[in-house]
Amino acid sequence: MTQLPGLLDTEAIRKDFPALDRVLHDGKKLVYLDNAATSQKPRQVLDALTEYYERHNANVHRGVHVLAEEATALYEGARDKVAEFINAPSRDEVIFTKNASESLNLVANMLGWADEPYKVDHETEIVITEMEHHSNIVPWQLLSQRTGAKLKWFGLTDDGRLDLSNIDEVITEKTKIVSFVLVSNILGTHNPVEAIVRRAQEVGALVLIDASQAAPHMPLDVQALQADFVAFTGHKMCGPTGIGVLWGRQELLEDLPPFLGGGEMIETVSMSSSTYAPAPHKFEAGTPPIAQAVGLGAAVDYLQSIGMEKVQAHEHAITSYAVKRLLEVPDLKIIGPVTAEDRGAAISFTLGDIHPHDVGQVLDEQGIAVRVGHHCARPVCLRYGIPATTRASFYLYSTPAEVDALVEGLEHVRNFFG
Amino acid sequence: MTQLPGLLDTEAIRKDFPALDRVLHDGKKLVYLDNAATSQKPRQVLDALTEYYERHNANVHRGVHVLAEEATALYEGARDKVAEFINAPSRDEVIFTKNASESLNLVANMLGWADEPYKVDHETEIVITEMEHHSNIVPWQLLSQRTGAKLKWFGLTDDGRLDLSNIDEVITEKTKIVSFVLVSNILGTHNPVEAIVRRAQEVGALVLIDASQAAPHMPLDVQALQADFVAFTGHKMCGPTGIGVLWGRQELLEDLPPFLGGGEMIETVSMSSSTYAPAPHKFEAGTPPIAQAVGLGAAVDYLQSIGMEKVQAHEHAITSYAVKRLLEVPDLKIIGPVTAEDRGAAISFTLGDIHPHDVGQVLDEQGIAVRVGHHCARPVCLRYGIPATTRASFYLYSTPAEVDALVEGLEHVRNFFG
Amino acid sequence: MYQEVILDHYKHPHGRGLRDGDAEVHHVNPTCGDEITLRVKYEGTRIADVSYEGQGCSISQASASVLNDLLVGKDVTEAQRIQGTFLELMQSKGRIEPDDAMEEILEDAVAFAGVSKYPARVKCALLSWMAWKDATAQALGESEPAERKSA
Amino acid sequence: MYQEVILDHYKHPHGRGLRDGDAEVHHVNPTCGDEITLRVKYEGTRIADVSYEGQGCSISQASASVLNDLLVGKDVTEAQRIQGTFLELMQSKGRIEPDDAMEEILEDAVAFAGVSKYPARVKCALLSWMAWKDATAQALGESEPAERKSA
Ligand SMILES: Cc1ncc(COP(=O)(O)O)c(C=O)c1O
Ligand SMILES: Cc1ncc(COP(=O)(O)O)c(C=O)c1O
Repeated sequence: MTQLPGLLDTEAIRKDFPALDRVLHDGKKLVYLDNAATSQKPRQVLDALTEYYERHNANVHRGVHVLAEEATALYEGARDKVAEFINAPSRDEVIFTKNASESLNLVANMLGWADEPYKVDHETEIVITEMEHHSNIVPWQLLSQRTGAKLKWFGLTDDGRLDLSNIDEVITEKTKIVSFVLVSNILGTHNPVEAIVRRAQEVGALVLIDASQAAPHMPLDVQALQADFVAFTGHKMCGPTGIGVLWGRQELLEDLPPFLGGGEMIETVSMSSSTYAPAPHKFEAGTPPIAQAVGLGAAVDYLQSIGMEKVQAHEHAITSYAVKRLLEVPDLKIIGPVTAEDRGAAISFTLGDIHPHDVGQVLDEQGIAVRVGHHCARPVCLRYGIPATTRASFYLYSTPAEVDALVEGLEHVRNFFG
Repeated sequence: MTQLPGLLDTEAIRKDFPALDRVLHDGKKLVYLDNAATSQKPRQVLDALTEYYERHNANVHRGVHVLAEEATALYEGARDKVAEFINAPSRDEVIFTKNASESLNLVANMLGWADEPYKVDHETEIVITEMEHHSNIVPWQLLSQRTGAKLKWFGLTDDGRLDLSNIDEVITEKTKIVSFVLVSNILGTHNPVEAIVRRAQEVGALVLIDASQAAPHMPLDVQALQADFVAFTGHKMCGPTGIGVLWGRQELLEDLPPFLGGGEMIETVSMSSSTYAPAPHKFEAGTPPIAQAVGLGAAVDYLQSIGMEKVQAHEHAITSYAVKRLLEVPDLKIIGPVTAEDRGAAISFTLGDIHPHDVGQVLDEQGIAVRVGHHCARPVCLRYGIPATTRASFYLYSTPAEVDALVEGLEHVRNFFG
Repeated sequence: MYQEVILDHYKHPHGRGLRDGDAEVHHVNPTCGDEITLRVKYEGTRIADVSYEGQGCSISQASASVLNDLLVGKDVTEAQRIQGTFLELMQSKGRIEPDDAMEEILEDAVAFAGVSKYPARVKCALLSWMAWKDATAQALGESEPAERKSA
Repeated sequence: MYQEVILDHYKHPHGRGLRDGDAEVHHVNPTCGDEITLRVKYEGTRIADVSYEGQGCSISQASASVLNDLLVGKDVTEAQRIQGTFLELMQSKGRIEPDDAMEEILEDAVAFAGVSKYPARVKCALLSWMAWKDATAQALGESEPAERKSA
């Protein structure tokens, strides 16, 4: 078996993930390389969910009975864990949402309804990039249609990096918000935060970072990023579906208006007017995803017990190996950086004329799960003139043997359609 | 043991709910009477969650690998189950949200951004009632502040019913939307749908029904209700947290604009513009609460295996008995209807001068879980001039013995503070 | 799902290329980027030609080729019957095992039965068929307006 | 959590009723509707009176009564020390077991140690104390503006 420096003890880790034992199509063991879409869940997270529902389930806040107090302590305890995980200055800056998409929409909506100096209107501009996930494009298109603000974006270089050469024309005095992805889910590119944040600060624009593909894979320090908001999603980082996070700077969360209205987010309500609870509750209307927050807390514990530096090193090793091996496959073209430097563990590629659907399907017949399509980042496909890509994406339990299986699978695909 | 007509076999049913075995405070068995806040979950639902995560977990839609296809089939299968549960004319009318609050906010936001004839603006009116949950008040206050529309409401009679005497002045030609609760979570009142819907239809207003406290407890038929939208929440009906439902009439879902933007809700995206998928996907941005939908599907299966008529009959019997027994407690005053007719299984009351916090706490010491406070319906407390209530709420596993335990507990409270 | 017949049509598509026609449509499957441009040529109600260009996966390409084989030369009513049968098969979620009667109607197209088990691929198989239906409605609708409603 | 001492203060509150004062505040706990109107009367920096009216649970009522007992007659610096100690105890989540030194400072108020285990009730116990802090800031802030900042 291939030995690479920096690998985790995947034999031990894989025992924690029941889904990885799945056997498909008469005896083929699952090779799960669709981690950028969603990760598998360790036993520890599933146990936390079951334990919550079996023993502590109650609605949170304001309850004086034991179960309500336990549920509240568990829910708020999960917030503490997430705050620590991202090095938030205050736990009250951590808002639980349903997914990263809601987190991103939440910021767009806050700014749409905000007063000066935050207000986005027809005299202002919004900046994103051409490599955003649709969830960081459509909310801004909607905001721009509804307020008249101008939507601008950074283009891409031929090798899959952000083209920041015209940064001073893209981000201007009119810019109110710059929202960009830290690690691209389609290209794998890890973007340079500092240059963008510096320019945004120069013109007084807010910065929102979509860390959906970063939080699961590397140490994330919201203070070091110097952004104003950071969004990510639970299901890609060993957590349950149905939970996302928005971190925001406290003073902004105080100043900005609420989004969803309802129970939990209020201070006091009368028929004619209401006042709102302080953040984070101000942005958490209704019964929150209680069990899902508890599950995310358990996921964070799990990841931290391994260590995010080690997870990152492991994935870097796997990615280096995968890039090297994939480039050996004839007619295979990587869409995105062709080195493992400043890139995450999602690798998109085309394989000659063979359509990604066919690539994915034939790989599936061998038990290898990859994703095919535009990966909710269609502008990237348009930019590179391709209808779709095949994407293999790795995580802390991925092994060099799985990379080998992928490469072998691709050979089979080539023969099949050759 | 008390024998009442119409009771379910609670001995068998309670075996399905692990949390009901919980023992508190050195040996006191949990008496869970906080079902209007959230219900406990049967083993069948927990098993569906675990099975989903252990075997089928993947992101839904567009995947060509086995897990993605299984996850999609399970997620969309849950939609079929919910559609059947509420007798929806089409499965595509069932939108999954994160909770009822999001469902209600979704409608408010659709109408805020809609074109004519749906558009809510400063020349139009919104109608709610004084017994709404905050989640059906605050979204309309926000919409009214942001559009200039006038917010109006039906008041309450002294015996806890809607005062519809001035219905023709409240709902007028200017009314665009009437949103009201089917069963009140604080008063227990079951509201008369027909009169309101008839008047709304007369003036061409849309009708949104908050069925959060109805869906768990009785047969729900959205066609019979004749409303345009119906909202409810999973966690109160044996389902997981993190999932809610909005049902809406197909033509409305086609005409109305989207709310959250992102992956899954689009048809095609370019940097400058996007088109949207047909409903329900148009309203489901980002990775949906997949496991939670699967869990809700299992909850619906569970409830239907018992039969919603039977659940309703059981709760009616328990509620009749509870009303009768509670009225025997000296100084106890029921806030809401004092009969079991046209009411749900949530009973709010005051106990002399003893503050509900103290009532709840002393009951908790005996293992009895009730909720105290304004139950996210503060205008009702204001209306009846009380700071808060104690609320006992029942479900399909509640027993007459638990009612007896409550009454005994209340005697103890009276002695304690007497 | 990749029957030999399907691979054959994919590798050697029949009737590919755009030729003269009465109507042209362009259909896209937005979820995977499959595209087809398709033209129909009628002589009265008889299908004189179906020509097409497109890009996409083996299923969508092979399906267009099979369509060309099956429909060219047929009367429109007969073609609609074939289209209906193919649609039924594709929407069967793998539950229809084509019998002799169906094989008589669909010929090579029965090879797509296996595709119907894969919801993500059904749209690929139907892309050209939907385009044909649309193009036919345009072509015949213009010369015989009475038929338009049924399209 | 319902110590005998607490129940006593609840049933027989000390110093209840509104009397003459230098400043009045009205505090509400929005989550449970507990309310207090509280007045402070200073003679120099000595607390001459704390009078109050309110409605709420036994904990919030008893806590106001204990506050009256403890603070009336004290100098403001001493009172602030007591308030700080009480706050510390209430925020301890049941982790502080009051020792003799603390009991010396808090007297009857140590009975609230058990309440600190119940997050939903801590606000009740603190309601009157927060009101007092506010009223003091107003009363002394006006006559001695230099002190305002620290309030
Ligand atoms: C009548 C009513 N409407 C709306 C809600 C809000 O539901 P959720 O908290 O799940 O959003 C509730 C429950 O809290 C309710 O009882
Ligand atoms: C970069 C990026 N941003 C946002 C999202 C949206 O996350 P979710 O679908 O959980 O809302 C994803 C994943 O789908 C992503 O990869």
